[in-house]
Amino acid sequence: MAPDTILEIKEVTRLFGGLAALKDVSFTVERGKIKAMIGPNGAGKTTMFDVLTGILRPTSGDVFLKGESVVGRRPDQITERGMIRTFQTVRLFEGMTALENVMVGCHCRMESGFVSNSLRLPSARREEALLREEAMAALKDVGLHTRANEIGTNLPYGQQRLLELARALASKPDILLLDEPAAGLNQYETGELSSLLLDFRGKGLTILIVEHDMGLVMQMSDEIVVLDYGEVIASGTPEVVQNDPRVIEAYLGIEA
Amino acid sequence: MGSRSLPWKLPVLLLCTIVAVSLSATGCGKKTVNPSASVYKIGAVLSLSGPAAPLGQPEQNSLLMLEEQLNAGEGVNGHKVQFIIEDDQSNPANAAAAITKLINQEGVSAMIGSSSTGATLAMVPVAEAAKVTLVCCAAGTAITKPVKKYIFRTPPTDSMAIDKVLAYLKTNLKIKQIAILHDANAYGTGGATELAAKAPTAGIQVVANESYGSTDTDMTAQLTKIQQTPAQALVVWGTNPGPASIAKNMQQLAMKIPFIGSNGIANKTFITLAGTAANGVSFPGGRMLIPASIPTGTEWRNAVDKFTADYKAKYGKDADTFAAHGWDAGTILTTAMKTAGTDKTMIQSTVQATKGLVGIDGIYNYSATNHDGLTVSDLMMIQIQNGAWVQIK
Amino acid sequence: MEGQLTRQSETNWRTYRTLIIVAVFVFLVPVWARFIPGDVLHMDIVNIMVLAGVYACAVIGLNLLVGYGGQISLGHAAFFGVGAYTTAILCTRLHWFPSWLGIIAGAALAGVVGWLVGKPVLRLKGNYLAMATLGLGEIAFILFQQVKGLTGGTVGILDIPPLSVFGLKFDTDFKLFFVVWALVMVLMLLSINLVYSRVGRALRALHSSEVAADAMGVNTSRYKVQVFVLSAVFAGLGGALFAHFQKYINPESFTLALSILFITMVVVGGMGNIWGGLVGVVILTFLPSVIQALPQWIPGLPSGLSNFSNYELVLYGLLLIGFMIFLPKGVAYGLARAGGFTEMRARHLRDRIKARKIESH
Amino acid sequence: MSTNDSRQVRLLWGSVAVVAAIVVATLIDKGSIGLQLILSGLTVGSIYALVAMGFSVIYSTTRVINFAQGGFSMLGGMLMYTFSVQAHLPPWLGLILAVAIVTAFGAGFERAAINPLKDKSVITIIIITIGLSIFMTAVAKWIWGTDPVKIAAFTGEKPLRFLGASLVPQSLWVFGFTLLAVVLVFAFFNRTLLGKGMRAAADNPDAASLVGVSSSTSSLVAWTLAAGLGAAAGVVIAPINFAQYSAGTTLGLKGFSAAVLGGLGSAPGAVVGGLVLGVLETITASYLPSGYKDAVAFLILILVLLVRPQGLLGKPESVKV
Repeated sequence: MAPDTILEIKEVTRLFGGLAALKDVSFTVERGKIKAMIGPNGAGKTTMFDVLTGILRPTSGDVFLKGESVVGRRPDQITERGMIRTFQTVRLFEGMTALENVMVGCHCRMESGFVSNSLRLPSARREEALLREEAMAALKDVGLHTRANEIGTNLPYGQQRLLELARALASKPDILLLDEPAAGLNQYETGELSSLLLDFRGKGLTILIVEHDMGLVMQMSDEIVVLDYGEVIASGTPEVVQNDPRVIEAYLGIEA
Repeated sequence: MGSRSLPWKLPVLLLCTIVAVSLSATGCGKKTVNPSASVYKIGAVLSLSGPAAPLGQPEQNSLLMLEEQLNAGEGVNGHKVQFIIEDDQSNPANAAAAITKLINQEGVSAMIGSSSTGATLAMVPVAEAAKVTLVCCAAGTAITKPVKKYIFRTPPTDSMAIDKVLAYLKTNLKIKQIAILHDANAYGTGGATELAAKAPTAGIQVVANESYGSTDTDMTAQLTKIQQTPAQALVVWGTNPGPASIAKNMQQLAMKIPFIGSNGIANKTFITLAGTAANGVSFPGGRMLIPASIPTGTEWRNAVDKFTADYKAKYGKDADTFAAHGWDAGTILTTAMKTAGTDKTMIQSTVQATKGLVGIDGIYNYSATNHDGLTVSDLMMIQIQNGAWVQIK
Repeated sequence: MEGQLTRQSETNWRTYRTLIIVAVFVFLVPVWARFIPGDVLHMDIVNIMVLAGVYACAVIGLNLLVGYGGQISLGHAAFFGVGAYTTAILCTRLHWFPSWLGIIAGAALAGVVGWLVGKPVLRLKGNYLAMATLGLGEIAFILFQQVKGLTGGTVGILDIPPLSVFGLKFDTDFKLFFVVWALVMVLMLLSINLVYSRVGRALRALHSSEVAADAMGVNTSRYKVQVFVLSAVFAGLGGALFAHFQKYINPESFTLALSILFITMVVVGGMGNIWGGLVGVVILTFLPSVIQALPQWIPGLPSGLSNFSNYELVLYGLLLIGFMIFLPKGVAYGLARAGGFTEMRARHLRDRIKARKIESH
Repeated sequence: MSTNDSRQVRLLWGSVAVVAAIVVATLIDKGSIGLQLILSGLTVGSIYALVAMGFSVIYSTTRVINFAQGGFSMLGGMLMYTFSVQAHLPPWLGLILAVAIVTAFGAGFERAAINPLKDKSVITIIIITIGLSIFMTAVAKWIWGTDPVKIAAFTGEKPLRFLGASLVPQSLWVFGFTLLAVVLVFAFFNRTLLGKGMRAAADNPDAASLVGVSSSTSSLVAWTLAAGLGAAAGVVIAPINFAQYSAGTTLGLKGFSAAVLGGLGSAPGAVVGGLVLGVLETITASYLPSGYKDAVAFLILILVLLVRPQGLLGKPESVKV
């Protein structure tokens, strides 16, 4: 595989009681690129995310993250290895402030446990302070630092989306999986989001994004892979994909 | 997160609890009338709820009856008598808490209770530490063995009942091999263990020793096991309703070997529950169950007749042995206080010196080495014959 | 930004301050208890407080498990019992064995048992986890009864020596009271630290959404087991103290009823509220005595009613239901809100006075 | 749905096969005594099954556990005693009255305590229902005292014998009633509009409005049904295990175990769970020291859950995400 490949999906198949949500899907994601995965509803996009992040086990096939297989690893282990996701529906932690939510994001990069924390050993305190700073930094990145102490679930929807983004970024991932980040955002917020994502890419972050907002997809992504009925029907640059007859037929066609 | 918003307020909240308590306290400070020093206070911790409630309820009844009768007369040396009764819900921890409270808070001069062995054993350390005489209504051997200075007992011990049963098996039935089926609770296990230990001395071999849960309703599994043994008789150690179920199961399985119960079924409830299956069942019981078994004209007989009559009149049901335990415990202490007053050490020594005190369960004699009061002769074997109790001579 | 950071740590600090206030308040119990006429309260407060403290150990841990970890347990009486039996057996069989060491051993063994059963059982969720833990509790109870050689069967273990630390004997309720509650305060301190730490956040996260917590790199299965073990250790600690306090134990003290009492204390006090455990313990240990004293405060109540067993449990049951209907988030939460209200009023008043002063100038 | 039903049926037969295997093994090993054990086990088991069904009725519609379910049976039994023994009413009338009263009580409680609840979390309701069972026990003790009471068997006590084993006639009544109950409950939830609606509403609260059954209604119906079922069960089993104020706790515990073992929320599951539990108890009691029989029963229950976390016939509990 090419040296600058960060994520490689190899003939991944996932069956649900007989019917296949994914049929030997294969594609790769290049480091520092924004790749979009599109397709009509039920095409298997979210299933793919679940497979990638270890929530589901592929029936067959393999997934390589930075060259090593992550199939069979627990979700938290995969996150530790530098791949983190957001969810289609916002999943902030109830009763936690925005800051605390993001601090959970940093979780996997610290190791203080029950003992050191319950005794507040210096090591734990140092870690806590560090954690707080980095979390604040992450909030600043998405411009939510002024609301650090508000309960996350009380924020307006758009900001909840951003908070989720910040929480994911706080884990300092190599690759970020976004599941319809623009869903429910208005024009302005969507614009903000895309510019945010673009300059994260500028900082060398790789992004695999599932999105229905074609405008956003076409304008942001370097590459696109199109799924339909669990199969890859096309992939390549936005231009290529846009003009692919099968895509138009299967997807854009329907849209129009 | 509540915890974040909480800081200042916990004191507020704890205060509320306390204030509530203390307010009500002062509130009722007005209500409760003269805590006159001249009242003789005796504490009682009984199992008024929970599994042992069938024991505790009648014990409480007769204590209340005794209090009424004493205070109707001249009380004890002109002092009114008050039994302060607590429920331990058949739970040892509650029993310990209750006796502590009665001694430290109510300032009782002596204690009665509890109904079950476990709860009583939990009270023992407290009574010993506070040097308060405790007369218990539980039959477990462990309570007075070894003898503890301040702990006395009214009911016949399990070992007395067991001796009675063994004697019956040996001399009346001439049986060599028995099976034991006991309740898994303290009463049943204690009895079964001791029975198994003593049987060989009577030349009897225990060929099966099974148990059942207090709330089980079908013991056919254990019984079929026993059916396959050469057991010539079945000894069941437990309290209602278990033994009744066993009797019915035996009828169902057409098991013909004799059913010998414990003093735990020395009550009419067993007959009601087991119905026809109760016939032929025999068990050790206090003589008060069949007043006729006590020679007429004797002080004891008169006491029993009066007690059973009064009890029936007051509560509308027959007095069982537990009612007798309660009554006797109360009598022993109040009698002792006639001479000892409220002096705790005096009460202990007086109770220990009790000789020939006529109770309902029997004639009580205590000594420094014997805190059990009764003897095997206060028990008899009873057989159920078409729904009625008959003494086995 | 600075401001926000300080505000965060301030919350912490205020919690500690509250803990100190509570501690002072509790340790003064023997003092203010004197001012309540004994024939009125009908309880030996110090004695009951020892029992309450012993239960508190278990309940604080259970609150971490249920309230923060979101994992239910209906079997914690088992760990309480393991702690009690461990120290009781050690101290009665080996007379040289120091009771304080027995208590540590009890807590440790409870922890080990917690780990052994927690690892498999915590894969279950919701009502199924409730059932499994309940079953474990029942199994433990039966073992306490049946392993006669070790536990003394249904008769139990008598003559357990009082707690003594390096010759210092804590043989009276009064002395024991301070030991137990000092320990309770330590446990409270530990759990406060924990809740406001990385671990606490991880637990709350997995309580709120296991999938999301997983995705954020929280090893949920490990955290579940760890907090379960922690709660088992706390319960074992309480149980061990219980044994030395009662000086006698038998299986009847560790039934399902106790497990249910523990969980009820957590819920009535306030799940996931750091003070919930304590509040629940205080309320539910004092409630029966208060209910019991009620009749003499109500004039003209039929004497039949004043018989404890006849109405106490009726009222107790109704109160449980009432608490859940009117304070589903727990009394601690409810009173916190009430307290918050009064505090707000107070601040308002202060400002008004300030304002006046300024005017007067 | 249909796939789910077929799956349930498949599993039903699977677990039936397992039980059958145990039964056969015991029969071969112990002959007529084995048969006796099985019969006793089935009797005890169907008692558990009856109580378990009450649990699954409420669970399948409201996803909560009613720890007072055993209490309903206790009340049923005690009321039967009052009507048929104390008031000398004919048994059938006593049964109707007892069931009617308890049903009314159940419905009333749902309106009074469950319906107004804002936070209907599992744990809150567990505590509420524990409160209810404490309350019912205390009231029952107040009214009927502490002694267990006897209720005459419906059709005499003369044991029926065959193949060297025997059975009390009342057992047949229990079997019959269990069968009747499971058929009715299953039919209600799978054939009637209301029942289907209630289940749909439980699976997806948003669907409630679509199927036209508000969650409030279905909760009321479920509690009423469960109370009535529990009471009837209590009446039918009373002649076998004497009615007593404290009987609710044990019945509830066993019923809960059976319901979970069979799979919460499935009426056939409740029956399978009950029967399996009952047979297991009697068989272990006969092979092992009987003191351990309950421990063994719970152990097996836990092991089953570890293998099948949703019980024998249950649907996986929806994971909170």
